[in-house]
Amino acid sequence: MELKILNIGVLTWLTFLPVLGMIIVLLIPKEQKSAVRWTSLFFTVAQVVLAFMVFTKFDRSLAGVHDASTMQFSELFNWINVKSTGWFGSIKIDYYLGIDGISMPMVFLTAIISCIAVISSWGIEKSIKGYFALLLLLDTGMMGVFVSLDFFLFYIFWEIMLLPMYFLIGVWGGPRREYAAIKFFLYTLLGSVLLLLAMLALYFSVSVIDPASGEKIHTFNMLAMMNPANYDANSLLAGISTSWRYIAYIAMFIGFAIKVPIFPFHTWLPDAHVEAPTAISVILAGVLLKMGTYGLLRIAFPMFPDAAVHFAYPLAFLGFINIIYGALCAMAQKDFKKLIAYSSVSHMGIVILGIAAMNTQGMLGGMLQMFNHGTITAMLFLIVGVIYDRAHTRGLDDFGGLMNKMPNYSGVMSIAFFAAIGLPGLSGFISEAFSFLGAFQSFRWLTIASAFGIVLTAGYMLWTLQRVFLGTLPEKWNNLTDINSRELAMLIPLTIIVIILGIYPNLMLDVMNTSANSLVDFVKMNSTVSFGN
Amino acid sequence: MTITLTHFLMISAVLFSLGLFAVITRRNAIMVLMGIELILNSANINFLAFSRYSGMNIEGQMAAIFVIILAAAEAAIALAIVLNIYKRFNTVNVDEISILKD
Amino acid sequence: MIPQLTIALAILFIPLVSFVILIFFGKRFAEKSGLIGTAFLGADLLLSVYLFFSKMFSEDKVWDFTFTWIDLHTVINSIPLKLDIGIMVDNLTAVMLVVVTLISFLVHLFSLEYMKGDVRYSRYYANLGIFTFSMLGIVVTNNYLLMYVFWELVGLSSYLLIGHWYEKKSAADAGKKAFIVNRVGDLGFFIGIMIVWVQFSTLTFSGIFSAIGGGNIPFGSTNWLTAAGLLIFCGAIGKSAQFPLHVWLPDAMEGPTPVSALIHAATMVAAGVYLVARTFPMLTADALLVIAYFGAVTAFIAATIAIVQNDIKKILAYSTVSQLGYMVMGLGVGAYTAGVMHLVTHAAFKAGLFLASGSVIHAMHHALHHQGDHHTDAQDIRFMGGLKSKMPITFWTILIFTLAISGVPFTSGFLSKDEILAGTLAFSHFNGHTIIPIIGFFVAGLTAFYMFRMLIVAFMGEHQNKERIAHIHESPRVMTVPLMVLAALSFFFFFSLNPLSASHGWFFEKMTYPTVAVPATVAATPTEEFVEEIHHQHNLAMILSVGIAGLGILLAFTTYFWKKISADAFEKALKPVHTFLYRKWYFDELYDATFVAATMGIAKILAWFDGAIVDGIVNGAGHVTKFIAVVSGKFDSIVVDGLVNFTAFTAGISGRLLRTVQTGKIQTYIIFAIAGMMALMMFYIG
Amino acid sequence: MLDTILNNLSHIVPELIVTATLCVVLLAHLISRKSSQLLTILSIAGLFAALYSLTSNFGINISAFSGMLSIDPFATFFKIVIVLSTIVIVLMSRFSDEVNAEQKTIGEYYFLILSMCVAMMFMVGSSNLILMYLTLELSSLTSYIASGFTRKAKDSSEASLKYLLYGAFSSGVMLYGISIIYGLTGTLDIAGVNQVLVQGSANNLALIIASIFILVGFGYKISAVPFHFWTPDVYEGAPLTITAYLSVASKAAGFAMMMRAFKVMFIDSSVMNLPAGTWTLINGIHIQNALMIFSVLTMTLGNLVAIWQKNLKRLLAYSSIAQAGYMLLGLVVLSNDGFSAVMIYFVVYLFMNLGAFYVVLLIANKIGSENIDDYKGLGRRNPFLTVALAVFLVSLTGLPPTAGFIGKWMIFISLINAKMVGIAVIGVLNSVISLYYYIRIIRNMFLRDGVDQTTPVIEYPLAQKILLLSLLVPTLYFGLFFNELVQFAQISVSIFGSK
Repeated sequence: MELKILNIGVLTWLTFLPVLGMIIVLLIPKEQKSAVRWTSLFFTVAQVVLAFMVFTKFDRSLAGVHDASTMQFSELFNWINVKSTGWFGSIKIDYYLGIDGISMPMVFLTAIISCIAVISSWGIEKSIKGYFALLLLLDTGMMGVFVSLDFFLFYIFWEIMLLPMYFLIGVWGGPRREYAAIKFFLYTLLGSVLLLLAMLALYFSVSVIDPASGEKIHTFNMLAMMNPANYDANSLLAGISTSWRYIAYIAMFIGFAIKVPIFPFHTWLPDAHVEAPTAISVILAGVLLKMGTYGLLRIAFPMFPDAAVHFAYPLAFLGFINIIYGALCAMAQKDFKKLIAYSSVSHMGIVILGIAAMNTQGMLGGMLQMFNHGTITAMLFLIVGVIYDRAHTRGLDDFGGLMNKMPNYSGVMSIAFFAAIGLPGLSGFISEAFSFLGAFQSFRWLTIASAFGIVLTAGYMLWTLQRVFLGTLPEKWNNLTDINSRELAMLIPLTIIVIILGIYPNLMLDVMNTSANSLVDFVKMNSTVSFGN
Repeated sequence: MTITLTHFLMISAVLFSLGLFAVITRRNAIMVLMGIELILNSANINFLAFSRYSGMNIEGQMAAIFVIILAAAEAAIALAIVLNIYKRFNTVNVDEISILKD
Repeated sequence: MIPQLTIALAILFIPLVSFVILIFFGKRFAEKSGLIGTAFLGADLLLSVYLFFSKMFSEDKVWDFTFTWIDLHTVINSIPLKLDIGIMVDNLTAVMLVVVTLISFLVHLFSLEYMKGDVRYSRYYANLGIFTFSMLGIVVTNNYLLMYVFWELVGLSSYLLIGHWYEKKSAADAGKKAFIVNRVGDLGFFIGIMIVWVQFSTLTFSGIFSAIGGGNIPFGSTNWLTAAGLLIFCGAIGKSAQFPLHVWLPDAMEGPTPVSALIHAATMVAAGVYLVARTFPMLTADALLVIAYFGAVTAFIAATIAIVQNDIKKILAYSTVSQLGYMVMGLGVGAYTAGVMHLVTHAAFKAGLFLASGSVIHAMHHALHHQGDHHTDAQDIRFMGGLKSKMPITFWTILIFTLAISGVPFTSGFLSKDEILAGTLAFSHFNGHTIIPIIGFFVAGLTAFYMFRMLIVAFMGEHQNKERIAHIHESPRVMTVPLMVLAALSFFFFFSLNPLSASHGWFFEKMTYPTVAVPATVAATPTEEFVEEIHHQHNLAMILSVGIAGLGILLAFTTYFWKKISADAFEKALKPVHTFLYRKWYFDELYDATFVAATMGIAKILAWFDGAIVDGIVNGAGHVTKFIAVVSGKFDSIVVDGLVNFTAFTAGISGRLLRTVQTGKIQTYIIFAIAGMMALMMFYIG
Repeated sequence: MLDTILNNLSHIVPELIVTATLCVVLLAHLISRKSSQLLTILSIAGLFAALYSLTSNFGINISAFSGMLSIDPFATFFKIVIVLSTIVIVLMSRFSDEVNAEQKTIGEYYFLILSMCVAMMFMVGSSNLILMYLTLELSSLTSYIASGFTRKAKDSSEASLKYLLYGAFSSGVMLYGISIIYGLTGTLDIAGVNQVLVQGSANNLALIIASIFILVGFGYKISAVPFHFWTPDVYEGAPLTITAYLSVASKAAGFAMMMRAFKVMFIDSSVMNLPAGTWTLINGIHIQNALMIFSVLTMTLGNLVAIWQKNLKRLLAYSSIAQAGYMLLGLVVLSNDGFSAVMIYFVVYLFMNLGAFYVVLLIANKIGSENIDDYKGLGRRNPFLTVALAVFLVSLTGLPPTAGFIGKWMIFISLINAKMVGIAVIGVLNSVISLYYYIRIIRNMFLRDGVDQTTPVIEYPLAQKILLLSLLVPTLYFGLFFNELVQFAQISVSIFGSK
């Protein structure tokens, strides 16, 4: 599958369009605020269009995962090539992009969420140039993570996101923004340095024949790292179920777990969400959290199948904790945004549970849940944002009876809420169902225990709904206005996605199915293979 | 008795220790510098003794000469600096010269 | 797909269309929206009646259409993994379609007047639409997946309808309670589905039953089969308000009365029973036994509570719970057809009762409103009385319904109830669980008693407030017509030409027992023997039931009409019992004190835990550092400055200590250097 | 004899050029007392000439002056680093109000800088213990004066005194060590020393003591814990330009000398069948774990104490200590790629560290303060400057896509390659800690608001902008395209042979 524009691969376009936008935004004089807004909007919309083109052209029958030949839209150029010296093998790093069923939905999601984030940032006034520039840079970082197939490249993108995020929370956030921002930064950095070490360990354990020179060289090519045959016999990560392999897997896992976030690494999330401006919360919940699970699927599982299988149950158990713990914490919150934040913890738990199951239903369910949670939580945060813009408070108990005051708003809101509850007919249901079905096949009792999350979710969601939207309207909110067209413009697309995927999930499942299957088979197959001999 | 290499080494060791002692204990900057000179010269003694007794090359003696010259240069600079210090602080007591610290 | 199924699909989707139209353009139609909804449902009713007859007069086979919704393109233990969904129409479905559409139509009709001038008139009709859609979905689907989907949708729509007047906190609460309590049941249902799916990789009824019939048992153990059956039954416990999840139904009376008629009498709550009927073939003997006991207990508890209630709708609500218990018990003991039949007959007369009560409440409201009295509870039967003369149609219809529910001969209720009781007798005959029939008959008596209590207190005797009675009028045609239709349907001849036994009527002809799929070793009594035994027990059951019902009625009259027995005296004598019953066995209090309180408590604790401990340990913000901050003012800036991390906290401290060696005294520095040298020498030389 | 000397002279042309330049500068200052501009131009010209002539030394690998001085790619690499940093420093000094205030003695200033430069250039090449000592002393002596250049200022004077005493002391100890080595081996030529040691006839105890004494000297020069104590005080007291110079150039020289000394003296080149590019020490000298302890101590202490600093100069002092710790990691590996990693790090460090100092200088020129709290709200007042500083700091932290990441990355690559995972973990965790204090500066500039919002936008001339850019661009460029850099370093290190 090939798609080029001006002889440049579409994935490159997807990834670097925002940077282009950023540069232009920086060139615009700071007086012309609307120009800045429209430019950013234009570029993100263009990104969405490209993403949609890719989505339509994407060949559902190709698996990808560990197989370079079935990676789609792939672009492969040599980037760094240090000639080998007598004592040190040459360093080759490739600019290697490509997508398969695992990354396609994420690419699509990223494009949409970024675009919506830009729309929802329309009201930003404080040093607007910087804001949009950073937002676009962040966009590039996220997109890059999802399309890069070279570990080094992946890591670069992974880290590039940190700084923009830090500033976006730290400068445009709420009262405790500094605390939240630094917390986010440190947590993620801590995770990613562990990831870095794991990456280097892999680098030295894997070597392939360099087609150019014919010599054996180390490589950062993810797909090469997945192939047991490429591991050097007596390298650090050779063998099967060795302690080094487990250590590397765990280091990697922590790196990803912090992003997801998995208990007990989740405590940065509530703060970050509460303090971040709406658009950033949307991106955080919509895309960033997915990177953790994406990393597990793209890197941790296929590269450490033995460890992945060995730690499947602990992983599932963490998922279970996330589900129940997140739901219960959410139940006790008084702050609307914090509640949604904890609900994300709970919902990401379902993803973990699903992918830990290591079978098709679970994997599919988890992957679909990644996408659905992205859209649904984005909606929820936008909804909070809408009400916050009007009332300047997020206290759940300050509200009530908005249903009459803001009918359209409440309509959208109810869809989002019931989607989050996992109501059939909305996207949340099928992904959760699949995750649970898959998990049940592998961990019977654990899944039954986790299933109580369904009830808890219904509990706190409906309770919130009642506290905010039902009942009688307090006097002070008599002047609240209903949702305006701009806000509808960002909520309606998501609503449509949620409903369509609820009725016809195949739209996404088709994309993921082949890859999910091959991932499962690949992990199962290699979990018993000794690496490097 | 005949004087052997050991004696020289002992002397130099003693000098070295005295030098260290002076550097640590003297409060007067000049005295501290003296201590440092002692250290240098103890090294010199080593050089000379070694080249003389273990009947080796003259590298040692050459080294000693260089060190002496350098010591002189160092002393010159040191005194200049101490002088400047005295201008600023009206003292050469190293303990009182501590405005830079955490 | 055969044409009849297209009709079935049409029946399914017409209400959805009405919903969509009303939700988006309802505002525009305003007053008209009611008529639109009613029109749609009328068409729906006609179609389903047509479908009903074409099914009844066609050869007895299932019309089924199945297609693959999601294909996972993979194989698990040699079965291709895909989700098949589809619709089917068999006799049960055909009957249920008519029941649902009929009741729904009548409710639409009734509401035209009853809900007139409501703030969300169009929204109300839209919700009725979506509810009917989901209910029909449950009925026509041929697999557990869609069943679950519509199951949840029914939950949603009932949430919307119960909470229709959400400005009232009690209404909002009731809606929430209904949804969540149902969710608890659905959880079990879902787990059951998971077991089935994992084992059989399919969710269509036919597929599952044939698999079980082929000796394929979940995880190779019949206990898991029983478990699966019971877990699916959990769904029924939730929806059909069986003990211990019956608590939501009485609160649900906060919804508009017609809604109660539709949801809490005829359809939604019946869904549970329908589910059990559908699942019947895969239920083992043990499962059935448990189900039977659940039904019996429910029937008993609810009946006892109903005796002492004064709110007319509460009384009806508990009688509904009790009757549902009856049906479940009937299915549990194995009297399949009887259970289903009671579901149908009960649908008619209980809907009637609710609508009638609605008409009464309507009248009371008007009267009270007219005198500007807003304190008197329009639903309390003690404030009614003597309405007979004022509202004749309502009275006579309600009388018929009451007779039907009490199981007096010549009514539909008699036929079905009688069969169930016979079933219980047969059941006890086979496995000696005599407590079941005893409860059955006792409850029959109780039912007769409290229903007539309600009737007498509300309609006969004298109305104590002259002025009010003057303002009470019979409801308009649009409300009374549905009553009359339902009253007509409460007579025996619709179900069997023999007034005393249904067993030879068309219903029993068509609604034959499904073939049991479970292995013989764990199966209940074979159908033939059982039916045979029922025939033997039939007369005994008939005599007993009539007698007991008569007793109940007599007692009611002596107590409340002739006042020979003083109810108050009893009440005083048995004060504790009375309060116990009046407070509904303290179920709500119990649950609030245990589950709700526990959950909230844990939630609060965890939230604190998360903030203080997890956050504290993992990233050390919070109290520790705050304390330090107070101790050393300097620290605060550092803490805020980003020493959020616990490691960093220690780092900060050690850094603080390390600084102190930077004294600014050159000689100290040199000493440290020498010390370092020494240390190295120690390290090497030892 | 003579022609060999003349021939050898042709290989130290760069040094000679710089020497000539400094004489010229001195004279020029005597002639015209005012034009400091002229001095700048002269020295820059001289330095560029030197840089150019250095290129002719590429690939040359001889030991000149009867083995005193070796001219090899390794030395050339570091000479380039040194000359480059000198150029930057000279330009920085041109823009520094602090320096220009000393109009009367400005000539000496450039003279000192250049003579430091010469000394260091000899340092990196010297392959004889006595020459090592002499060059080290020469560079130290000049830096003592330079750090006390602003004589009027109390702290500057104090700095120079402390520096003097500490430096003299530790070099003295080093000399004593050298004398013992001489006694043990009978030679001062490091290659010769190595040959003797390999035979293993030397007395172990004395050898250890000697090597530790020598270590003190090196430790002081590269300010490794526990010989770092002078660093913060001197860095804080000395003129900012000198601080910057010390933190980069003199550190580089120190490292180069240390690396050469250890590699040539203590590595047993007779050991066979090792993985290519890795070395083993002569048995009896377990210098490796000593270095390990040093490096861990150095980076940890540097980072932990830096967290508490309020004065930016002092903070950068500690940060440079920490950076030295990372570089020591490269030494610990005892392998070619370890060494090349250090060299790469130095190039990167040159740009990011000088860049950071430069911005601090420019800001100090305007707001006359180096206190972190005075940086609040600067982001508004001058976006470009502050963003540049942010980039440098991020690079010092070692985050992609900046050059700093590549520096650290190469270090960790060499560690992992040598399977030293534990120490690598300590390294990365340290870089996380270092984020605290680097980010604090960034936070003050962008997240906090200044005391008075009214303060005007900082304006500064184009020349300063250009210098800033020429530091900023490489910091970003090497982050993404480090091909040639790595290549160059690896070629330069391979003089130590493939073993």
